[in-house]
Amino acid sequence: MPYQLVWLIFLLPFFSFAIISLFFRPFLNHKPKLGGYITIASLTASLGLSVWALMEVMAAPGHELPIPDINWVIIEGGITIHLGLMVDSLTAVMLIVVSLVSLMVQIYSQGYMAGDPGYHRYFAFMSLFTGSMLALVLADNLLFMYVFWEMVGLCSYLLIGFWFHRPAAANAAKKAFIVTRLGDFGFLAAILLLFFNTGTFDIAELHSLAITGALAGTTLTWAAIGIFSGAVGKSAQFPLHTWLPDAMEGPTPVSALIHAATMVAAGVFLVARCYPLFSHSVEALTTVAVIGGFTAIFAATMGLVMTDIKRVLAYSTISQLGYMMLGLGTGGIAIGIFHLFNHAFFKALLFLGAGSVNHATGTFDIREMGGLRKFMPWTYATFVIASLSIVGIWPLSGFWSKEEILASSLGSQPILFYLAMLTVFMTAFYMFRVVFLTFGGKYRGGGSEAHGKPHESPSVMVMPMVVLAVLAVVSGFWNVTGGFGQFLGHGETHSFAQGFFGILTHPLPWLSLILAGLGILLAYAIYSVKWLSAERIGSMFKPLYTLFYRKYWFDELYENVFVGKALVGGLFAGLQVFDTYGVDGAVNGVASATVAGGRAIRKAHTGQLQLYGLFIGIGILAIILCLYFFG
Amino acid sequence: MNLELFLPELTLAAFAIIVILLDLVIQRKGWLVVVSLAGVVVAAGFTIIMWGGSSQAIFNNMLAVDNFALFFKLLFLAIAALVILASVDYVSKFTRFQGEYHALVLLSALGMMLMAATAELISIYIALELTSISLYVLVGFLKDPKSTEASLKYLLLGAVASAVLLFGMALVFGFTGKTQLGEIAQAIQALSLSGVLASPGLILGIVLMIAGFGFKIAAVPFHMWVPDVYEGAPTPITAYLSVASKAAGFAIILRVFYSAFGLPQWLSLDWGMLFAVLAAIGMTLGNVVAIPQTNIKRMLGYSSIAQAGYLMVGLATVGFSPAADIVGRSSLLFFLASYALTNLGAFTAIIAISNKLDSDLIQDYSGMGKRAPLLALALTLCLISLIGLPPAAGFMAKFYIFSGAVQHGLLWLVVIAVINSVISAYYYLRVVKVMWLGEPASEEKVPSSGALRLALSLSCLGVLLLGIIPGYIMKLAEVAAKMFVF
Amino acid sequence: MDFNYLTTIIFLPLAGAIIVAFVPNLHHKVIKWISAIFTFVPLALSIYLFAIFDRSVGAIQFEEKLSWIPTINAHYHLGVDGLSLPLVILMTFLGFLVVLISWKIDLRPREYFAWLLLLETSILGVFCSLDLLLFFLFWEIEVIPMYFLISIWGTGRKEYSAIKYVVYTLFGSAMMLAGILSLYFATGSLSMVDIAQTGLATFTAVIPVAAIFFLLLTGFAIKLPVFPLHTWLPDAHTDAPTAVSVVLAGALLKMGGYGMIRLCVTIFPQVAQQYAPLLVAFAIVSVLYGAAVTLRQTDLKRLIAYSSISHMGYVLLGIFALGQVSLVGATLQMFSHGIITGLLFAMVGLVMHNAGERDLRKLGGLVRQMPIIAVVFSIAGLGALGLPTTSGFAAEFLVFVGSFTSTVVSGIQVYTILGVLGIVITAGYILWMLQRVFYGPVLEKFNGVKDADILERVYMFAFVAVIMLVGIYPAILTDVIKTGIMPIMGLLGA
Amino acid sequence: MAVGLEHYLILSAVLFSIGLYGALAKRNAIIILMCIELMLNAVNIAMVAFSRYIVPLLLTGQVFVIFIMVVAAAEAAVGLAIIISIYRSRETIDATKIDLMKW
Amino acid sequence: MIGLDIAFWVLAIVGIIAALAVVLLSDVFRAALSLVVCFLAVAGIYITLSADFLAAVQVLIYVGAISVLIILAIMLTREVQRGSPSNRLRIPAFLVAILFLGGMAFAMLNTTWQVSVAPPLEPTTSALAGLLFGEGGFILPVEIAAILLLAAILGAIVLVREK
Repeated sequence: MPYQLVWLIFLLPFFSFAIISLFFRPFLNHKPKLGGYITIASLTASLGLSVWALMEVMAAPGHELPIPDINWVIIEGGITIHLGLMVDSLTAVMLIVVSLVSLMVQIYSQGYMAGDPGYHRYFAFMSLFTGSMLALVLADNLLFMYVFWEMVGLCSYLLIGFWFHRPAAANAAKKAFIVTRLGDFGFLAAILLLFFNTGTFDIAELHSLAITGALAGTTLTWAAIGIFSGAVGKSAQFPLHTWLPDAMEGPTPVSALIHAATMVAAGVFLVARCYPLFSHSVEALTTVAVIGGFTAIFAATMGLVMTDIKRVLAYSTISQLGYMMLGLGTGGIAIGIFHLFNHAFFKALLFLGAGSVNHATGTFDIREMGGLRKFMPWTYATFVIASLSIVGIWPLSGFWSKEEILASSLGSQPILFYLAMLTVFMTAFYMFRVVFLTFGGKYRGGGSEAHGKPHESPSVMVMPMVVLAVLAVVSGFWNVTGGFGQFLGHGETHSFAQGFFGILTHPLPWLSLILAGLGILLAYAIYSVKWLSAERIGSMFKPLYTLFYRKYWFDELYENVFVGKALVGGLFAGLQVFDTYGVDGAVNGVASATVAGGRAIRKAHTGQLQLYGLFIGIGILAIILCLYFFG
Repeated sequence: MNLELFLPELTLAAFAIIVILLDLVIQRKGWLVVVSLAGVVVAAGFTIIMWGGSSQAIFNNMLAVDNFALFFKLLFLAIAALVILASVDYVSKFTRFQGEYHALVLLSALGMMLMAATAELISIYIALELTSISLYVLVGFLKDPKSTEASLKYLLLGAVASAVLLFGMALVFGFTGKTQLGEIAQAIQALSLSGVLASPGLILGIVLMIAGFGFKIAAVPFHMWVPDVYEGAPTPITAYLSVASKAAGFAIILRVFYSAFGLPQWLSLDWGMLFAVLAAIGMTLGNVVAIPQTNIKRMLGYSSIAQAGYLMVGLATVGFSPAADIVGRSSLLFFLASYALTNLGAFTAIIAISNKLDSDLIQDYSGMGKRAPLLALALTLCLISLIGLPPAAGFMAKFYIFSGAVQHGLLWLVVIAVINSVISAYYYLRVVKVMWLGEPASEEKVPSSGALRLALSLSCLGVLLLGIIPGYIMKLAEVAAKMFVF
Repeated sequence: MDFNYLTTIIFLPLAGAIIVAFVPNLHHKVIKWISAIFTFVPLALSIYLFAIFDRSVGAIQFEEKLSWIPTINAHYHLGVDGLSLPLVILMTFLGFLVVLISWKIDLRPREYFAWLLLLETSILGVFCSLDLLLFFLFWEIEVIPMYFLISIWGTGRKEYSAIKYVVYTLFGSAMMLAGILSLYFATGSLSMVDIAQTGLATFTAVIPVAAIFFLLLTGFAIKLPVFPLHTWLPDAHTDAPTAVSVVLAGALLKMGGYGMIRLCVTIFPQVAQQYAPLLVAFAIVSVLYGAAVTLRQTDLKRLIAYSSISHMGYVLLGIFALGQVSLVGATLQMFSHGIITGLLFAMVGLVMHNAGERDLRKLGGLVRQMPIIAVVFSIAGLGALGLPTTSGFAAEFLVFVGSFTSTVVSGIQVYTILGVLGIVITAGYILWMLQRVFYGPVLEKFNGVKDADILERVYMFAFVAVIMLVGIYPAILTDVIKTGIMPIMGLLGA
Repeated sequence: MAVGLEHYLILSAVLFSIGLYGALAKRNAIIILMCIELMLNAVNIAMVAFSRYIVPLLLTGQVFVIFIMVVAAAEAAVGLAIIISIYRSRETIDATKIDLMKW
Repeated sequence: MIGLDIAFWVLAIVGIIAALAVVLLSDVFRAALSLVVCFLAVAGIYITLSADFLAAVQVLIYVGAISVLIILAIMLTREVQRGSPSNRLRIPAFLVAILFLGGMAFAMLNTTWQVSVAPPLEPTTSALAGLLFGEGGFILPVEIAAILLLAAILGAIVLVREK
């Protein structure tokens, strides 16, 4: 098959979007499932093509497919922008992740969104998102990456605000867009800076310039940090992390796809995509590692105390993304992306599980659930698998990638390593806190009386969860042999058995496994068997609890103090007053002064003809005097 | 002596007398209008025949028959014709003196024609007084309190101004021993003066003449009579005053200052500067004070003070430019022509509207856009022209006159002038606003006679033509500006 | 070229205006149809011109030249190049659509459409004139219809706003007139082409060349508008009827940017280079200040109006970065802003008309009642905040790239980055506005509110189509624009 | 010192100024008119003096004066007619009270 | 020439006093009479300037016509008793007049007039007649003056007669 078919990978979902948005509303609203089928069909095709592309890339020399460009804008002597695709190993992996998770989520949504009045809108947006996300990973230059970077942001905005009649959703959507845009500002600045210094947007060219040293020094550092700021916004890293928990206002499959598996991981992908720029600047790489490491533990602390299942998962996502950044910052592309790869499956699964739970109970508050193990065994099983995976229990997928990150951070950033280890413990604790509260114990009533008894979700929802659960178990095996690392450009391979069991011969995995185990144990102690009272511990660490629960007051700081009071309420209000009374006041002042002048001079026309005569006389005298003195 | 060159003036004088005599014998006074118009047309015919010929002077070099004079004669005749047409409604309300009215209009037109042509101080003075006295009477023609008051103010101040003018003429005459403009110029150059203080007598004479003529053209600070007289005078006469009398003043100033005081250079720079300053003050003052006016005639009075300011930009340009450069003069002529059409159009519309309303208050014009859309449209066009916006004549006139000023280093004056145009938009548009936005006080239509409509359409047509294809009239003005006898 | 395309395009609306104004006893419907026809034909013709425009050369095309006023060497000289053609299309496009937008006008339709058509003629004239006097004439004519349109068919303090607009604009054109006159006497010519070609070096100006430059610039800056000369704009926009806001934001403001490129940059390349740092600084102040003040607005129309100040700041930035790409970007931004903000105003108009409310504090939840309007409004808003695949992104990005890489102004990178910061604030106010209008709980009082009807959908679709077309494939315009910019770059010595 | 041109000119200036003062400061319209006549006479003196001393053989100044007299008479006639007309309608000729139109 | 000098001084002083009387007297009638005296003094001045014809015309027109006209008007308007008060502008008017006088005197005394030493032409009557009506003379102003008088007569009639 010709390589041009790669275009179809992202164009198909766009077609799906176009078809649904143009033809399905408002004409065919009585066929609600059709929109979903179209989406799923297009995604299936995309997935097939992605798999094909992966195969081709694996077979291709240098793991890269040549694809012809299309001219977009050419201004001779100024700027030349091509529209092109880049299909290398990184892209191929991402394609698989995105199309696979997306497909699963869409199938799941068939059940989850059934009956929602915005059904078609939902699938249209989801198609648009998937297309954009696929295009984002395919783009061969920074500008196009930025284009789709913004597009996925838009879809995120639209889907967070999907239930726009809820003010919280609308606010969260707006917040997500603006906060990420703040990061994009740095990204765009970096693009400009790079273009200014190299005259190109092409990623491959930038790579080679960075590698040959033509692009170096502060320029490179600043460009890398700028790009990273885009990643920070998109991947909800500290300090731009505040939007992601709020983004949980969107439908849960959206959270699974966009705010767990794919879009938020785009930041990680971006850094990986531009990795040569980072790797040739120590400062940039360190920044990535430090921010990632710090975010990992920082988010985990907040995850400890949240009572909304989706929020816990959101903080866990932030934390895991921090891990990925840490991996990129200390190890390399393969390490970070490998975690991304695994994380996509188990985190999507967790969210789908949360959605399933919500479907059953009508609430997201874990304090109102409990005992669901009996009602929804499939959900329970898959959720636990995913939880174990994220916690990093051998031999589930999370274990493999997390170990690599821990190992590489120990090698280069010991302090971050300790933080990461601590995070492992916290992760285990909060994940199993959720598990025990949700599925263990007795059912505590759910969201509303009307919802009735909890029940297992329909098979259309369960099936994707099962698929993802399988993946959450096995996806890590790819790199047990070192195959993933080699595919992405470094490391050597070894036999599966050597990797699978060999790792247990090192002390580090044991350390992390023990910490994880301790975390699970503590959660078991508090929430399952109640050896320890959650309340007592809470009051013991009251200040800390409050600090975590109030999210370190970052929302307040940003929204109320910084944006609300300082900017909008302070500076902008001041400017507004200045505009009204200063600038416009001056304009109106000149006008009224003229009118007042007219009224004043008018008084001289008293109707007294001799006064008029006097003016003639005075005028003549004035002229004579002027001529005498100036003439 | 070549008396046929005097034919336009003779015709007009003859028709004036015919009109008076006719008034005594006929009952249908409408014929007076026809006869007056016939006189104007015949005179204009003679004038046109003479156009383009070589410049000559008759009456012992006292009367110039050059294109400059002919241009103004045509202008005055056109104005007179339009005023006569516009007066029809007004005059028909008089029971007596209709003949006298038309005769005086013709006589004053005659005076103005002579003003534009005379090239000798005595004749200038007499011509000026002929115009003035006719106008004094016309202003007081209504004999109601306002009209007579206006007339008295005009007369007393006019007389003081002409006394001042005479004193100036006396000094100039005393200094040079001549009264003929060309000879005065020669005498001044022969004396080869070196500066203001070398000849204070001459300078004082010039200053006093500026004051005397300045009164005619409503230059600040000799302008105070303008609003009062404009308000009190019969509206057609206000129109007449505002365009014809002013144009005549400019004609005479141009001729006197260009011919007699054009050289030496420092002298022309001096009076050029003087006009420039007067222009700046005049337009600012006129525009600013026009803003709070409530009577439309009075407002247009102030507006005409401001317009005189713009016109004086042209005079200043003449002072600043070398003698061979005609742009100052020709732009002045073009401005006068377009200003005349514009103001006549505006006043004609006002006559029609005020006739119905019996009021000159701007607020009473409310809703005219509904009651008399075409009248209101015409008035709007004229006001737009007065602001100096395209596609009306005022735009081209300003462009032309300012272009001359910029050419001769008067950019500062042009900047003041253009800012003044902006100020003027404010009060002109207020009238527009009242007409189109206000609610009409009644639904009654506003009637107007055919003559009036004719005058209005002619003016508006002229305004548009001069605004869109001004080339031809500009060419005329250029030719006129070039052909000076002295 | 036998057929006088440009004359036809410019004066057809005028002909329509005259017919509408003076033919007695026309029914309302007939007036609207006449207006539609007399604006559609220019649109079709201008698209035809666009199609046959020779993209391989950077020259004036479809030129028409007649002697007009020999005395002052003025010509009736029309022509378009890559710079003006997009703006001509913009105006004919908006011109036709505003007739559709105005379809529901019932108050004095005869006058309304006459003025609207006259307005189109004047703006088209500005973009096509190659003679300074002709240019200025069209420039000035525009004031009159605007005055009437705002003061009669406007809302709120319409008379105040109208007169403020007029006086402010006239002040600007007064400065411009002084500049044009000085230019005329520095060169003895009124032809933009000739003056640009010969340059000013060989002439002695009556005043310093820089002074002429600033006189002209003041006029354009008021129109654009540039801080601190902008306060007429919010008032005029807020109180103008919808269609007029569309034209005002869509095409009128572009006269300022067009004038800057066509006169200030082309004729005074050296002066422009000398003062570019100052003007770029002003551009950034406009961007940030405009955006900041926008965020404080509670009136829907006023908000959009203020956003124009911010967006036109990018045009100024692009122009005085004086780079090839930045100038192309500035021109594209003019076009793009014209369409996007035009659509925004049209949508605001629909919201106001249908919901009867434009106070953001009192609106909400309208997406249920007017989903189509909400979608289109959102697309326009996203275009305004520079979202990729809309024309706003392509334009702003070219401005940024062009400015950032410009070599004329030292330190322009910092300015550009500050300008980029503006898009964050833009996102803030656009999303806030959309949220306040459409999202949130459904309000009782808007229960009976209607969505767009067929006619409205037609013009919305046209707007959206153009926004997306240019956004996805900007080369359709940049290929033309660059032929207009290249000669200017030659003059700039780059 | 023999009487010369300057003496006449000064006399003329003095009379002119007196006339000017009167024209500006008197209330009675007829007096104002009289003062204007005074000013014209002052001008006449200057004219004749110039005529006598500058161009003694040409008499131009004297011709001028004749015309000024004619105009003065005409002006006086019209002026007085107006004054009488005003007096008829308002019973006063006080110039300060003739101020219907102002501002 | 002593005789003429004395005559000038006497006439000048008389003229000025009469003029002042016109301005200062409060009785209108007396003011008018003072004006007549002033006119006569001016006529005398003309004689000292060898303008005999003018002197005669002065007496005829001013004393004979204008003064009579004025006195008639005074009678008609019956404002004699109320007198001739000054308005509130007398101080500024006075200042303007004085400054005016100063300016004119300065100008007149500082100018070098091209004084001719030739003796004046006498008698002037026939010479003036030639100038006014003869070939190469001032026929144009004469003609205009005729029309001017016509206009003035018309005007006076229009204004004075009842509506």
